[in-house]
Amino acid sequence: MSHRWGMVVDLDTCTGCEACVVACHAENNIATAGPDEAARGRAMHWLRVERYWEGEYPEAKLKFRPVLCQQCDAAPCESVCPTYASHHTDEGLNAQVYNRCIGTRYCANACPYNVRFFNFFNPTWDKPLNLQFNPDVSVREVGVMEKCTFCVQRIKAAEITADAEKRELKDGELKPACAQSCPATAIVFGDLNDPESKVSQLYGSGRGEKLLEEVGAQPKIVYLKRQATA
Amino acid sequence: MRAGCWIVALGLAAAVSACTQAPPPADVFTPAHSSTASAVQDFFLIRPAATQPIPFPHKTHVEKAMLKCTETCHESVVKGPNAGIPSVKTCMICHDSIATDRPLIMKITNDYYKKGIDLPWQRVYGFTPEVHVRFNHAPHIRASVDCATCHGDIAHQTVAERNVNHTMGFCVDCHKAKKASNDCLTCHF
Amino acid sequence: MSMDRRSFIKLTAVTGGATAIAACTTSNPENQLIRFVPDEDLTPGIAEIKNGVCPICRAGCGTTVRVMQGDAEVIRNGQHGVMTMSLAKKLEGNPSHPISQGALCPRGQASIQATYHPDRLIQPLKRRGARGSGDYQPITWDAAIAELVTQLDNIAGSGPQGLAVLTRPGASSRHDLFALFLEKFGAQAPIAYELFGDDVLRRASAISFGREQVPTFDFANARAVISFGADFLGTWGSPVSQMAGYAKMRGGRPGIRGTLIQVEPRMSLTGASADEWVAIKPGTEAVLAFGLANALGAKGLAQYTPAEVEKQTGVKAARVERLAAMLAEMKPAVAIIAGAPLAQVNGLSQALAVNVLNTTLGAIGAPGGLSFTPYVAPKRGARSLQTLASDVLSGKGTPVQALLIDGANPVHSTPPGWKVKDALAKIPFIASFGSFADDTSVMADLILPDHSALESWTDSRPESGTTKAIVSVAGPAMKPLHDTRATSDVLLDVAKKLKKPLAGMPDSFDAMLQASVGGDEPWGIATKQGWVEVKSGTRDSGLGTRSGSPEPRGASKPLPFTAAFDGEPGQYPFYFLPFSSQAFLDGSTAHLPWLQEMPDPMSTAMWSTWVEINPQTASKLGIGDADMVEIASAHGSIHAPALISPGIAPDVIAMPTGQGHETFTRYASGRGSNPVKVLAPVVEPETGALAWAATRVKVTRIGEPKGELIRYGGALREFEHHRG
Amino acid sequence: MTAIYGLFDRPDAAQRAFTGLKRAGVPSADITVVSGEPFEAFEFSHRDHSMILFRLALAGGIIGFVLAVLLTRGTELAWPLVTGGMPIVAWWPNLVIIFEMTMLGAIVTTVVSLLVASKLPSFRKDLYDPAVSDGKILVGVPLTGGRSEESVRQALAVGGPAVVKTTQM
Amino acid sequence: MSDYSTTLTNDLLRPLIQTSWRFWLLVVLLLGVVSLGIGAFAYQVNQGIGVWGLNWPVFWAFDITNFVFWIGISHAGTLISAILRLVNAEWRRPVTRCAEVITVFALMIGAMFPIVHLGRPWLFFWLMPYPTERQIWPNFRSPLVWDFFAISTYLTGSSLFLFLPTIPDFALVRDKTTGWRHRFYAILALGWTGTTKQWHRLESAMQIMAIAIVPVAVSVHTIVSFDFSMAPVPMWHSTIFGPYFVAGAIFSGIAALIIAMAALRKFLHLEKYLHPVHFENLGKLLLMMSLLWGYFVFAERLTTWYGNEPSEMTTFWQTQRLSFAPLYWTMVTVNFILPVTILSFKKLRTITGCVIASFGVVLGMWLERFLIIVPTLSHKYLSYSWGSYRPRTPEILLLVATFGAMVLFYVLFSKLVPIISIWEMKIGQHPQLAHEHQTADEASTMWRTQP
Repeated sequence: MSHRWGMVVDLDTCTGCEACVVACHAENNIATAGPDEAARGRAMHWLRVERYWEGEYPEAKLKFRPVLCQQCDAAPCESVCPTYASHHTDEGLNAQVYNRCIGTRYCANACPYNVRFFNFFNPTWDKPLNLQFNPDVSVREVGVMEKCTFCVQRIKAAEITADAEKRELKDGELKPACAQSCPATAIVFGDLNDPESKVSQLYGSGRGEKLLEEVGAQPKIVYLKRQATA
Repeated sequence: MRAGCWIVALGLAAAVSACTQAPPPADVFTPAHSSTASAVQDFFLIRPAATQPIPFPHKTHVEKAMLKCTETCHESVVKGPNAGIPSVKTCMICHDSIATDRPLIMKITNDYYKKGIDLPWQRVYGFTPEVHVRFNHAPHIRASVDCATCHGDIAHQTVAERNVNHTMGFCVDCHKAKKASNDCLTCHF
Repeated sequence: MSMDRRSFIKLTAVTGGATAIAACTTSNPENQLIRFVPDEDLTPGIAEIKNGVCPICRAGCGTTVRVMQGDAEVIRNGQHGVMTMSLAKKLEGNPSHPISQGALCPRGQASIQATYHPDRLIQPLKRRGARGSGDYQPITWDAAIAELVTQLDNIAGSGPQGLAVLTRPGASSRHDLFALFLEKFGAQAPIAYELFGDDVLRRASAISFGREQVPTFDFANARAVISFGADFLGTWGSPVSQMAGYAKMRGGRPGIRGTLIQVEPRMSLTGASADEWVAIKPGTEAVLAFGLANALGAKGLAQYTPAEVEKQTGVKAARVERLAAMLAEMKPAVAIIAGAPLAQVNGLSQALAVNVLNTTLGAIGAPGGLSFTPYVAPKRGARSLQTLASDVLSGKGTPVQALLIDGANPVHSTPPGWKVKDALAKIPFIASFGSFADDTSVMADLILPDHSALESWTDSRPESGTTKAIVSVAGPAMKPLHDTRATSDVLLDVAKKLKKPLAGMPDSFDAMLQASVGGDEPWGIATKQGWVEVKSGTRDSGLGTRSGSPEPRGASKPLPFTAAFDGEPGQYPFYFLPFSSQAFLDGSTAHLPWLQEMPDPMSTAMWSTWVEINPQTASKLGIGDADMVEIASAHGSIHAPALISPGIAPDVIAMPTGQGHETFTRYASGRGSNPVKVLAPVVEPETGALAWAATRVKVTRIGEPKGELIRYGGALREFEHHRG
Repeated sequence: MTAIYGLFDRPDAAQRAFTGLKRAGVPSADITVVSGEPFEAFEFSHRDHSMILFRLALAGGIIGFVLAVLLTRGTELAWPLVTGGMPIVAWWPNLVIIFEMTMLGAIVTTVVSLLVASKLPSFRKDLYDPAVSDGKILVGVPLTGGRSEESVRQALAVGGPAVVKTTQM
Repeated sequence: MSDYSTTLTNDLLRPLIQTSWRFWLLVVLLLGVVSLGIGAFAYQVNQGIGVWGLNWPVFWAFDITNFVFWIGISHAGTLISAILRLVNAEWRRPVTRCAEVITVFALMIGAMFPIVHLGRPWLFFWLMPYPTERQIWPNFRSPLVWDFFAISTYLTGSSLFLFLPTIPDFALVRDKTTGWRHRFYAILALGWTGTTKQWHRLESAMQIMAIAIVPVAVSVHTIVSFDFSMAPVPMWHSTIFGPYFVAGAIFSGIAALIIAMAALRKFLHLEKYLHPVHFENLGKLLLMMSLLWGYFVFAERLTTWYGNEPSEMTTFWQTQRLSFAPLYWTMVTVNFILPVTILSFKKLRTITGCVIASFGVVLGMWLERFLIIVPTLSHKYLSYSWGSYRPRTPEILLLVATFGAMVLFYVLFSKLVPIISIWEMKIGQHPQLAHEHQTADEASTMWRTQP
């Protein structure tokens, strides 16, 4: 059975602690821009926790929303890419093929969620920080786009293992770094083609809403609304 | 022909900075090329041939010693992504008793093993970083792809040479033939 | 017909340019260094999962370490070369661990960078230049240890009381070893200092429940939680286990969703997740607690009527009643107090008041309430850091001849009034075991750098966050990268080498660890799963004899019930509220680049500090967004960019701790400013803990934004319809 | 082979010479008229009216169209990759390419056929005189088919006063 | 030969033969400017485009603005001259060539930017369809690939459209010159003699080209507008963009043409051929386009405002009232208020007047493209991800260099090629035909009436 990877984020339990943000950096060899470049707006966070204030003191409220690549089924970033560097896989992933990317940045402009990031320079790491690199993930160079991959390296590894053991993937056996790190287990990842999977169950639950659904990109991440006081 | 002009322009722009551009500082890791010249070399797929510390005779080990590639020296090839190049320790498993009188073996033993220094083997195959290929040997072995398919007849060569040119076309054709996935994410991520 | 890239380029007639460059030959950078024979047998590309213990805070989370083969540049017997070795790649929460439960907080995730930090101290150093200059010369370990031994021998002669040890609070065999060493040496127990210590809370638990310990809260089964300033989802206590509990409280039980009420004058990360955020006048939390307890029917608190509460706290009487009603209806409910409310001169009274509320709620030892983790508390000395400093400066008592610093950084995290730096300057000999040169360890004469947590045996005895008595234990996940040595081994070595060797020291550190978990069988479990439940030598989880009551008992002198703030209200109109930064805590993780670049959840600030100001206040003072402001108290002043936030009371000025290090690696040195530097040296009288929230300040705009505040996020609110 | 030509100041003079030559029995195909600017008004220039270029352009357009269809559809099927949830062969976007290549086909064929039709580029010696660039109009005939120089000179004289030259070509 | 033709020939050949030191000075200066741009590009290739002011989320700014702007300018020549040829407007004769030249060079400059703006410019050829061992082709769904095809077609077309009618003039120059010039122009003339047959083929070819080039020109700027309107992004995803861009392109094109003609008239002393009436006519055309542009802007803005779609309104107010308002209202002034006021009055519709208006329009149209790109990108949907943009030296140098390059190309061209089509001017002197086919005698009599 072919997979269709999806994610559910529970905004009611997300505390905005940003464990997922750091976990993502650690897993995916994401470069640290440094203060100067960060000040120019070139910090790269494949996963960001958006915070929005509501109301005024003393009734002020704050809401968090982790935003990462929504792995859209009708992804605007894909059709505008002249080289197929951004395209859709049969497992529903929105692929970013670094070696095929020539850096038009068109995909980033077309993306309604601004979840794509560009290597304006060759990234640098002060040695020996580079020894922490995840060898299963490319280190991107100057001029290429990058973005959340749903930790495709973990997906591939899990599939290869399951294949070697001649079995199907089990639900929850495979988690992207963000989901794995979340102390409030607010991020659930899984196979939407498997009706039994936790993610499919939550997908169905009434609380779900998709981000900027009106844009029509058919995002694959469902956000469970924040609940009111019981 | 705009294309041509532009490459020339780029080429010259590069040429200007080729010898001038300072290599990145040693205490910093970066995917950047050490110099524009090396960048251009990679661009034109020019790769220096590997130079090995000693002329390792694959032939002898396979034919005379009857060693199996995937069992003795490259055993991790069946487990995971990398075939792995054996360290001098692996050599000494046999060679602290076998053929110890040969000059090369003595060289390995005295100049390397005893000094705690490993043999600086150079990779013969392998991809440049900018092609972003995440190749995994194990599944290919499980799909019973013969080593020779991609590495040529190394078993009967002395020093390993790049017999097969691992272009993308080479991979894609085989994947098509074997009905393996041709999705970009199969190899590039 | 098909062509590869090369022939295509030829086709487009570039050969001119190409050859021009090909003329410039390049050397193949590969294999210029010699390779050492690896001393481990590794499978390339295959990950191995090992256990670890998170070194960042006292929570003692169990971690798993993803280890893979890699090529590291190392120095082996003076030779620089490449070595194929196993390297830690990623930290995760240990799924079997009762506290981390498979997850990890951002600081824990980032702690791996400490191992690979470019500014790690990679060999023993001896001071060459003046103290604080950071001018050191490398020496061998033999020389370093010899130096330490001679110094200690001198003291042993003149008076062993002259040796002092400064550590961070915590319960682990490492702490025990230091304590043991001092005990055998004949000196006082180690001094543990931490800016955001919980001594007041412990004392309150001791007084009310007979347990000098931080309570463990059963959020998972609570229906209502009222938190007085406790940032338990962010930085306080055992965040990971508390977040796990919180998640269950919210969504773990079908049909039931627990409510969180957060009482604090500045919205913390926890406040952001709260259903009700109650802004309260700083230092009056106790009044609200008593008010609620009274409304819930506690005896002897009749004077705390809602009206009275409103008068003192600024929380509307109606709201007090509503909150009380909620707590009464939503059982089980629990109250929790920590952080700023306890960092007041009346901190202990406030904690006791909340204990009363908890008693009234029937939350003591009940499911959905609070209990105590069975655990062995580390030995605590009578002497506090403050007294040490004043003694050194005034020459009172036995003069401190030598100071050993293990991880603590008081120069950065003590108020100027304590004069810790001056005191250190007067101590004849200081040795530091830290892996980094920080504000404090640059004062050291001798630095004996420790392995990183991933390179050494580590353990931790969590004080709270679980109902079981456990020890988290882990062996080294990887071989040392540098010429460092495990501090525990150094101590044991020194103990042997002393002129009068210390008797009764364990033979080795892992032997000591093994003993601490109680024998071989638990040790087997521990080394397998990364933690083990310990039976022997721990106090039970039951409560002491005393139960909470309005009149605090057991306090040596009468406690102040109302808060007092340092600084004339007229001259210093604002309460100053430093708060523990989500990225850096008190600053001990400011050297990790990932955390520097992690956008703060609330302000989205990266690589910077900021001052949170209420919009009305800002406009009154003519302060614009990101303008530079000066925060001045009677004890000092600092500059920082203003961040205008709706989540803070108009009479409160808040600022995150963690930045403003003078010395702390290339990433943190001289970055931002340190709020502790304006704090008054006020302490909670009973415990002597620093009352870091009891200072008043004045704020003045000093200039335009000059890029000091780097923010990741754009607009403050969603769907902003600017119409000019 | 020799040719003989006269240079006239005005197109009407040239026209008269042209008529004269025809009366002298020279087939109009043999008569070359060369001028520095086109003279649509005169009969001598009506000879060469033709729609051939238009037809060729159309053909070129069709070739471009076919190539475009083959290129787009062919390459899309050669390695089917989904983008933006669109079909593998997405006709509407392809139409853009098809249109451009059709036009390119038409334009290029036009130019090519122009050059071919008007024998350009040609660097062999044609019946020509630089005086044409001074506004003179050249009317000339090759001396073939037993045509006598005299008869031609007389015929050209009909055009009125003119410089008459013989040349080798 | 009539005196008119003689003076015409001499006047137009003079620039080709006589060269003053001022010319060389100008060329050197312009080369300096251009090399600045090339240097900036080399630096960018070496360092990465981080040397520009781009950031997250503003990934396009000056680069694509320049691209759209120059492609827009290119709509001056070929399109106008083709239309004027088709309607056979007599006054076109001195105008067409200097217009077509603008097209060719503006296109060359504009077409550089899709390459210059790449993160990895050395891989630009992946935009072209060519068989590779990778067995992968361009994605024909991408507007950038459409751009590649449209621009190459348009560039080929308009270059030939410029070249064909110059062949007879090359022949003329060939005969009028000696030495290296003679040999040089002999090659360019391709051995053109001017037989009646050649003239016929040339004219029908020009007619076909004129017919073909018009739809191509329209398609080119429509496709350029698709670069934006195909993205589901506030204020980009709009059906009006096609015509809006084409109109804007012609608008800026005419302005550029007027400036170029005024310069030629002054520096090459072509007062005899470029009369005030030409500027008058072009001025009217510019006025019309200005009104049309105003109409489009009005329509676009009003629709957005009524639609009141939150994400669009964000960008909308950014340009109307907030950070980008100063630029926006400058654009409206120089694109609409200024030209309309100047050009509506016959008194002001002088050469100077037209030139002033044109400069305004050129500036305004650059701003328009900038204001389409940056405010939208910096305020796209999720307000957490909003950003800002500030240009840095390299991209400013590039912008300046493009103008330098344009002038340089133009100067060199007018030095090598008669900037006014001589033979077409001569035809202009022919008496008008009564009707198409007539007998030799009729023609002759009519010709006899000529002075």
